[in-house]
Amino acid sequence: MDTTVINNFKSEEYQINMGPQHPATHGVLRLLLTIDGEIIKRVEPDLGYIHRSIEKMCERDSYQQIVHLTDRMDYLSSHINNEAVCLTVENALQLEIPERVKVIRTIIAELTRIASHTLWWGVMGMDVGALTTYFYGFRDRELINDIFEETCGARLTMNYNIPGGLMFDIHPNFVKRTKEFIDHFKTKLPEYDLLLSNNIIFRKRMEGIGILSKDDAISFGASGPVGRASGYSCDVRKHHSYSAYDRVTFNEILKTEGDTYARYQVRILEMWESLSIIEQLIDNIPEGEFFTKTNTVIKLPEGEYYQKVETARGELGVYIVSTGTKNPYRMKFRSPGFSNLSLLNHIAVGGKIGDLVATMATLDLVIPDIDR
Amino acid sequence: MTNEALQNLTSSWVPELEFTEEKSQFLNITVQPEQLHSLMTQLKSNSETNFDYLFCLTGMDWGAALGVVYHLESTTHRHQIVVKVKTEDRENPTFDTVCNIWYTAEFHEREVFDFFGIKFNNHPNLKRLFLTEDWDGFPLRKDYVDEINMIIK
Amino acid sequence: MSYFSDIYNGVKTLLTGMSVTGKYFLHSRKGAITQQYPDNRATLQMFERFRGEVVMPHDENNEHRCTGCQKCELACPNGSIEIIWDRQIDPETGKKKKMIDQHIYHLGMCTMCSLCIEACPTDAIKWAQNFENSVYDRTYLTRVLNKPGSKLMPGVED
Amino acid sequence: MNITKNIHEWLFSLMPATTASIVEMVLIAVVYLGIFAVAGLYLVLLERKVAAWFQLRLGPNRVGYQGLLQTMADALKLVSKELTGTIKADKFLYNLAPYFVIITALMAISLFPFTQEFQAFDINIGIFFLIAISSIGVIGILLAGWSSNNKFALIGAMRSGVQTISYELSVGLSLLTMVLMTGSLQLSQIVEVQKHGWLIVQGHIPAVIAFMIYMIAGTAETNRAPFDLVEAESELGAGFHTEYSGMKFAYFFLAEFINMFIIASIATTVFFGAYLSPFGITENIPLLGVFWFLIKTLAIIFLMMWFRWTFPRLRIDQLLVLEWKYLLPLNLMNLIIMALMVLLGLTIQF
Repeated sequence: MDTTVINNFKSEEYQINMGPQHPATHGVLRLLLTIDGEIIKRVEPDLGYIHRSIEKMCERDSYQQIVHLTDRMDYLSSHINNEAVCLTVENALQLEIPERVKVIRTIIAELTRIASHTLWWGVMGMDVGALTTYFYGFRDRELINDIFEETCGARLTMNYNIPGGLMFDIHPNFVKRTKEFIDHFKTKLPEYDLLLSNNIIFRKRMEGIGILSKDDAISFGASGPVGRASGYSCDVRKHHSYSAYDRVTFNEILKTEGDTYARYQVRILEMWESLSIIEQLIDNIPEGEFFTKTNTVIKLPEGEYYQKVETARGELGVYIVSTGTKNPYRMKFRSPGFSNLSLLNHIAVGGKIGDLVATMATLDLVIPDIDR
Repeated sequence: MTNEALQNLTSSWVPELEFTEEKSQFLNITVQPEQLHSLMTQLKSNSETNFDYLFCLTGMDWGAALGVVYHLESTTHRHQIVVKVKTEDRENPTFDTVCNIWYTAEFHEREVFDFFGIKFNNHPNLKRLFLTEDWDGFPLRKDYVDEINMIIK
Repeated sequence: MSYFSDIYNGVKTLLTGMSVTGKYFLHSRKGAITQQYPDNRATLQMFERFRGEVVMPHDENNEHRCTGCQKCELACPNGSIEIIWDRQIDPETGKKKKMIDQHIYHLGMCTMCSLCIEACPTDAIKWAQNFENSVYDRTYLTRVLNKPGSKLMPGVED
Repeated sequence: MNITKNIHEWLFSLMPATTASIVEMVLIAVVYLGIFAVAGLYLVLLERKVAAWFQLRLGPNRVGYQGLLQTMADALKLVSKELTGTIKADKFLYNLAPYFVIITALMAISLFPFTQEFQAFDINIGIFFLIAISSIGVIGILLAGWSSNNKFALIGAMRSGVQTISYELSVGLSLLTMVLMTGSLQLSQIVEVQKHGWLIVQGHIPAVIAFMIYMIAGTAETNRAPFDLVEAESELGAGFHTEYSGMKFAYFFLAEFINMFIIASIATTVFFGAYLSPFGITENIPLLGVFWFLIKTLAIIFLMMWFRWTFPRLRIDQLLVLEWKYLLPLNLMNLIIMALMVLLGLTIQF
């Protein structure tokens, strides 16, 4: 280590490596912490341990093939990632998408959101030391994964969307299973509150730490539950509606506190909203085709296309620059996790190590989403 | 604010801007590197434009030129705009940083530096983000060659 | 007095939490959500659309439906599929015709994206539901899908 | 018990008194080591089973009937594992630390009256000795954290020091509240008093409060969740024993469970009448005392496991706030109330 680094911090401070193998970093995120006793003085994320350069790989792939790469970015909202790319390509080609496809995509996207949030809830509990929540979260998530597996053939990396529609029609059991899940989950979701949300220890640990103001949230590009907990209305489903979101009524959950407990509550309440969206749509899936025929080789017209969608973590942007060939000239994914990570240093400084873990858990980071 | 009004307003601040709406769903502004920072400051601080949300910052390699594309949105007016900046200098491309205007640019600019080798003046912590410090070359440039790791179909 | 009511409310929330876990403790016998793998190997049934690995079904005459059109090879994003083909003389018509020699499938590179199966015009390949894909040597992961001596099912190309 | 008396007489008839007493001590030590090992291993299994039942799982059920031999297999694995450590560790202290923890746990266990006669060491300062011994264990943890030359371990060790010193007060004070009623620190005397009703009944409201405070502080003493800041898996990886492996790790691990057993045993002895049966139903069969003692202890251990698998972990400053702002004032107040009650003769006795 060169001397300048050593001289940079005061004598009481020391540096500690959290990660790349650490239980609280949920993957291979490395945080270089500068600590004074237990108090965090500086957090420097070090990324790239799982970088696969998906953007460069996209430049050599056809548009159908790109879709399956996006499964591997934010693997907890893989369907929504697929949808983002497909919407971009469909808008560029000005394809007319059947209503059935839009509704099915929306239902599965909301199921994905619930699956992602239940996993987050389980892991959130584990990060603050309540290990049992993990299993309760996974119990509910498994039911959604079964629905996915029956319809799409895969539990996590589904690749169910293709430009123009869906790869195949929904399974005949899909509607029945989804309704069963809704009934099941409506009895389990209040338990989440009883077990964790109202717990005095949990609330004392979560309230008033990691505060992010609204202005900072916008400036840091925070999106999803992180932004909404700071009172920043950033739901893409409301502001730039896509698929079937314009035909359902749902509330955008907004909190003004901006602390970790607000972020926690936003996600819990969002699960209720997702349930209501699914309930509105599940009985009204229109009959019809499940895809619009496209050419085998898709060539986008020359130009630039941008599409944003709301994943479970926030706003995912897909930016395609096309020169008219069968591959994109430049493909950029604006991932929500990347922006949400960049504000970690801002909100974690001054807290304790335990606060950092709780704060990081409510940012809900998925490392492949950050690294791409 | 409509695209036309935006065009009229911004061209009154900085005279030599190029505007285009072709082949894109947004109004595209191309700005000279020297005027980038002043234009961005105006776009953010002016109450009529108020672009307070930088939702995407993309490094670009157009073959001859290197550049950065900024996607901006206003959370109050809900209008969007795209600002592009280019340079022909492939050896030492440099722009002014915008991370004192939007905090999120700090990480995004580091990503662009990492993959395109574009430097940003006055950036507080400009170093490699994903790749190791001793990585040779800038992988997302079009002329990057790596015979071992890149599989060309 | 808020000092004591704080303690009271705090203890109450703790007891509520304990009642939730306690309820599951009492129902633990029938409520286990885990699976006893690999004990249940014999009865474990995957969904019909489950993507285990790509296989090429053959009928009882050792005939398959692959014409060697290479659409799956083109559709594959990872290069998991390689088709070795040549032009052979069809014994029936006497004309030279494209025929597959080997349809090679690298399971180790496959990401189960299902694009090859969507691309296949003759439904020659499909998903198998087995998932026990671990082997001791990765060369075993390279598989030849068409059985030796197999030939094209008549009537597929029409 | 007659068996012990017979062995005692037989030994003294066989050899001179000094040799006989040494042999007797060794025998007792071996018996207690056996109890220690079995209790430790089966508490681990119990914890895993209970955790599984809370978490909708089945728990270990492969090795032996319903997994009864699982922890034996684990212990065997740990014994046969290579011992690794860091190069820059302070070797002497690093190797010494696990023994501190395990020996103090072993010493404490010798005091408990499992039945009227099955008690190895009945000194007149019993409770005092227990509190003193159980706080020596923290030295082992501090040494382990400091000597392994790892920052995570050091943070864990420092937290452990803070935590034990604070909660030692509450454990001591809540036991002192009960001692007011017995008038003796000797464990056999404490049990004797409870023949007129368990102390938690005799002392009613203040005794229940003392018991609750003791359970909270006792859980903190053993460094178990929700007070497991010393290990704090999601914050410090493994805390003070990050750099330990194999048998040395097993010592820490076993000691944690033995400490839990000790805390529960103290509660049983002081609050629930040790080996005494409820309402004196089996007083004429003294051997059943072991059964009652273990039943009560296991019930309290189960309560501690229930805490662990339900609650999130506290933060270090909240841990101290809980002790110094809530438990300690309540405890002192409780002590005064109890003293007044004893003075005015308001205790319930049958």
